[in-house]
Amino acid sequence: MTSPWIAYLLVPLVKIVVILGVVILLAAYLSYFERKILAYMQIRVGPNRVGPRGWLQPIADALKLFVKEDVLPSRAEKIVYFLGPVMVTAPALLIFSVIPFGPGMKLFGYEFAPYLTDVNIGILLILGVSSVGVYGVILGGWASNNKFSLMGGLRSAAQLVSYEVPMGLSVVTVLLMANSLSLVKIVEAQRQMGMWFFIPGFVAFFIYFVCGVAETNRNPFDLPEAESELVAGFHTEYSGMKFAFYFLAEYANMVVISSVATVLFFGGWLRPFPSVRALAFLDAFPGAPIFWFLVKVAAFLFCYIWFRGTFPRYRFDQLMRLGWKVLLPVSLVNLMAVGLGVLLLGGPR
Amino acid sequence: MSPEVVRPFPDSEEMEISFGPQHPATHGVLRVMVKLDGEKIIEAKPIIGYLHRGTEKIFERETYNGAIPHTDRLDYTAAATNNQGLVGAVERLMGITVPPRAAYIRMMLAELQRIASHIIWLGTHALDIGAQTPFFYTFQEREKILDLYEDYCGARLTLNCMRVGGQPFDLPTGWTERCREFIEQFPARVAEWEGLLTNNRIWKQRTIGVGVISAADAIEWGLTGPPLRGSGVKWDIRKVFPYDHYDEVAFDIPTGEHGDTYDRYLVRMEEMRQSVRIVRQCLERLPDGPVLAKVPKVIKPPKGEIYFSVEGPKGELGYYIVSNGEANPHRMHVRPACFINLQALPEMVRGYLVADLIAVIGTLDIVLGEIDR
Amino acid sequence: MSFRGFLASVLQIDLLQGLGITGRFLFHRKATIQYPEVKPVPADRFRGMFGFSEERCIVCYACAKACPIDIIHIADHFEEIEVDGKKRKKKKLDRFDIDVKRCMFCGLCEEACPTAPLSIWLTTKSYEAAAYERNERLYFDMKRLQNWDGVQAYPGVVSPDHGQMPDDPTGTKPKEQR
Amino acid sequence: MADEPKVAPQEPAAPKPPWEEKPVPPVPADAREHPQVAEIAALVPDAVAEAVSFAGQVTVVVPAARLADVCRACKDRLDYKFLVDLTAVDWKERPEGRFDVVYWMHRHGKSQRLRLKVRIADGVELPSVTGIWKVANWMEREVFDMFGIYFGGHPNLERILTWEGFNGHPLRKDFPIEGIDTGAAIYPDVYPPGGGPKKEGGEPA
Repeated sequence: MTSPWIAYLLVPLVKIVVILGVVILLAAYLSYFERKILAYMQIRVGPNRVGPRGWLQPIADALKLFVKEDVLPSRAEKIVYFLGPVMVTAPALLIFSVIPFGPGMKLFGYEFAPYLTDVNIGILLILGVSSVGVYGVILGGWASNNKFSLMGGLRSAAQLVSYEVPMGLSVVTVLLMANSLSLVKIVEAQRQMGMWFFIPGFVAFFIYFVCGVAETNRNPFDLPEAESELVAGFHTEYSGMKFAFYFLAEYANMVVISSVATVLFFGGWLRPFPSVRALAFLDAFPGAPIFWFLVKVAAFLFCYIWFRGTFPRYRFDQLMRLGWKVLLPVSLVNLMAVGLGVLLLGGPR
Repeated sequence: MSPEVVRPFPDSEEMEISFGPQHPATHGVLRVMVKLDGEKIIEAKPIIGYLHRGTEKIFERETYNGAIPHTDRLDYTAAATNNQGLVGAVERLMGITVPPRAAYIRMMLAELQRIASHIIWLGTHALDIGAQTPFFYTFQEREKILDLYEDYCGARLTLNCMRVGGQPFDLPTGWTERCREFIEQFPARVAEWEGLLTNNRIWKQRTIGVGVISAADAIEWGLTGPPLRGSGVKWDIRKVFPYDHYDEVAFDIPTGEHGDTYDRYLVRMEEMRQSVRIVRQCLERLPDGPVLAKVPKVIKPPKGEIYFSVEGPKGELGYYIVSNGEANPHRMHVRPACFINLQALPEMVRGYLVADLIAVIGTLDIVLGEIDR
Repeated sequence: MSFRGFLASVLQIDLLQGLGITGRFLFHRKATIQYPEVKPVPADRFRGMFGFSEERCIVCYACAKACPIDIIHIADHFEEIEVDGKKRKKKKLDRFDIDVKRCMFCGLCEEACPTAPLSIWLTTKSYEAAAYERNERLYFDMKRLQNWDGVQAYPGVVSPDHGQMPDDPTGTKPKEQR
Repeated sequence: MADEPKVAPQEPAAPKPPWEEKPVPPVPADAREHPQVAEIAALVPDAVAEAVSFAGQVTVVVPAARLADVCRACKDRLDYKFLVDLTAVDWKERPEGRFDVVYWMHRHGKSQRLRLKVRIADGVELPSVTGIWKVANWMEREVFDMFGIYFGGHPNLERILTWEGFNGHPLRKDFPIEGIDTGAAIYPDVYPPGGGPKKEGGEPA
């Protein structure tokens, strides 16, 4: 019955197509929701002309970007200029291969897991792959041969490097608590523990989320593309498809950070209060795990947009100071505290 | 404000960047050539004139009333105060006394204009520093002020709402009620904007200690308006040389202490509240009577020269008129507040970072229409 | 820093305050006007496009002189007409053109007009003046100034054909008081 | 200018408010005895060539040779710390020098203003006052740009509002108001100068 062809080729292929399609669509509609929510916060209506209530706006935007003239600056470093968007987009999409959207389940008699793969070093893979994305930004900024792009690229490099450290340290606290690097196992550990890791690790979560906002170059850390200073930062010279890729990568990265935050700190696909029996009905409908996962991710994405609607932008040196002088020491102390706690209370074996 | 910028790596290469004339943060067509060491500004050199229209030359061929629409286009965010300066100068040159009702209407229009101008400043300044939402909240209120202007004179931006000798129209019925309605709800809006910015740590970090200019330097560089008051100099034309009936209304001059961007921000926020206070008093005292003095049909001031200035939202806006006894001025010079305030920009940003340049351009509240004329 | 300030700083009170304000506005009534479907109606004194009446015009050139940028072009000739059996000379307009593309809508021409009711006025409330070819479409001659058939009328607008300033409901004063 | 009388005529027999009277323009008066002028005359010899008070504003005409001394004395010893305005006026036909350069100063302590005026001929260089008031820098550049008056000792005397290489000085009376052909007109055959549709015939619209 289970031919290896189906198990090893067809199922993953279908999953890849589905996940890629969903993620790209999600990223596109994230831009729609961002515009809509920002508009509503700003007493405006937002896009409402293309399709009913503007629902087709992302499609129209994508179409426009794809048919638009692709301008290549005459003095640009051509190969690198092409490579930039690719190197940003590919890692952002790659990460989705290890994100568990739900637990393994039975579907039409088959074992079915709503994720592409469960690697036992999932977290390491995420941290590693996501740091590759920065090269795309630096190279794109440098290859454009534009001073604003260059400054945007440099800012981005410094920012990503310095925020990677506290982010990694805050992830380590979760690993201590879960005793595993596999994302599925981490969620399982939260189920066993009966509470989300957010509760014991709220400091770590806070650091993780701040760093996540910084990693994705979002407000208030959107220095690499600070519009009022650097015009459009590293993608000043990009247009058409290539710009679309940068755009896609930014939004895909937001989804990644939110998904990882959900998995690490908010119990992944688990319902709220997983230990309270009385709330079991929250899990009773079909597709409940995926629903809870998406709800949590959506909440994070809303926070992203909310921040963008509210905060001014940090200055470059202040950003660095925050990263190295505040977040790093705090995360180190936090790591030690959590380690001590795990040691004393006896964490998972 | 160090005369020599300390460079951590003296051998590093300098980079020269041209900010503008098309740049999101230069408020029009200002161009700043910036010499950078990394992100540190070694030298900034403003280049202006992209919007030069020869307004002063045009004045020489206009009649005095015909020159008023041209003043609308100087500082296009504050047309009413521009008009007020010009008509005030001509009235002093001719010895015309303005009927009190007209003077009170002028004061109301000017104070509303000050609020509207500060609103634009706040919105764009916040946008420059990265907070985009205040922009929309503030412009919401500005629309209400522009509606009041439309009710009064039929235009929203280029008002042309004053004439030599008084006002062209009386207030329409219901205007005072609408105006009162606006000013009663306005302080709550200001509090909302302050809630978004004043205590916000990012806003504070971005503005405190940025673009510092001391009181003595501010006077030396001829700063006027909020940039001067932010440095702690209590100086306002409305108090020093009161025009219209500013000596009859009570208001305070807010001043800062440190002369940095944050203090200038606070000064302008307070000025909005003071303007509300003035408008409220004007509405209470608004006398009856004519709005236009008895002026000759063709305005021919005697030979002579006059300088008259009003406290515009950006600073001291002066008109220097040399009359030859004819129907058009021999020479009409505008003392543009923004032009002179902008001159201090290189001093104020030297040694700061690129992001601070944007903040300082924002805090000087420049309008290129007035700088380039 | 006081303990209270420190606590407020750790709890991010300042940031939460801002988030609260933007969050509240999420459910605020929106201010956008959906323009082509909903058309804002200008105020009664709105300085819109020109209205002109040839019958009322006495060819005094006051508007042309008042215009700060000289965009009103007038030409006339004398015509002999018979009034009560007497021959009289009367000025007759040859040309009354307004170069609207350069107009800055200051309203000084309207103020200068000595006739009552006005023979040139700016209160037609039509603001949709965009044109593809400004030299052709935004140069109004006498006929065009009096013909506003193609222009969409707004509620409360006095038709330009019988046009004049609205009759003082809002304090716009009749000519004599000016 | 605040010390000017607000209301011109004050006869007890005239019940009419001042705004219904015919306006009475201010008249110029000799101001050599004015305290602000006397101060200068006491400090700098031969500084005051003429002094007029008009509408409450005092103007001192200073010989060009004494200008630097007078400005220095005003700033340092008479406390005129604030140079409000600096501009020029062109009197094309005037025999004693074509230009008036006007300095308008303010002192904070007494809230007083004073106008200095220098009459110079075309092509004569004036000493720059940028060393005295920093604010004069751009003002002098503007005057240079608009009138072609040279300021000796100015650190950076370039055109400021028009572009480098602009031919002429726009605010001189002999500069045509229509402007000059700078070769910068955009599509002169599509948009003829003066405007109006081309079908109107030869008459300029």
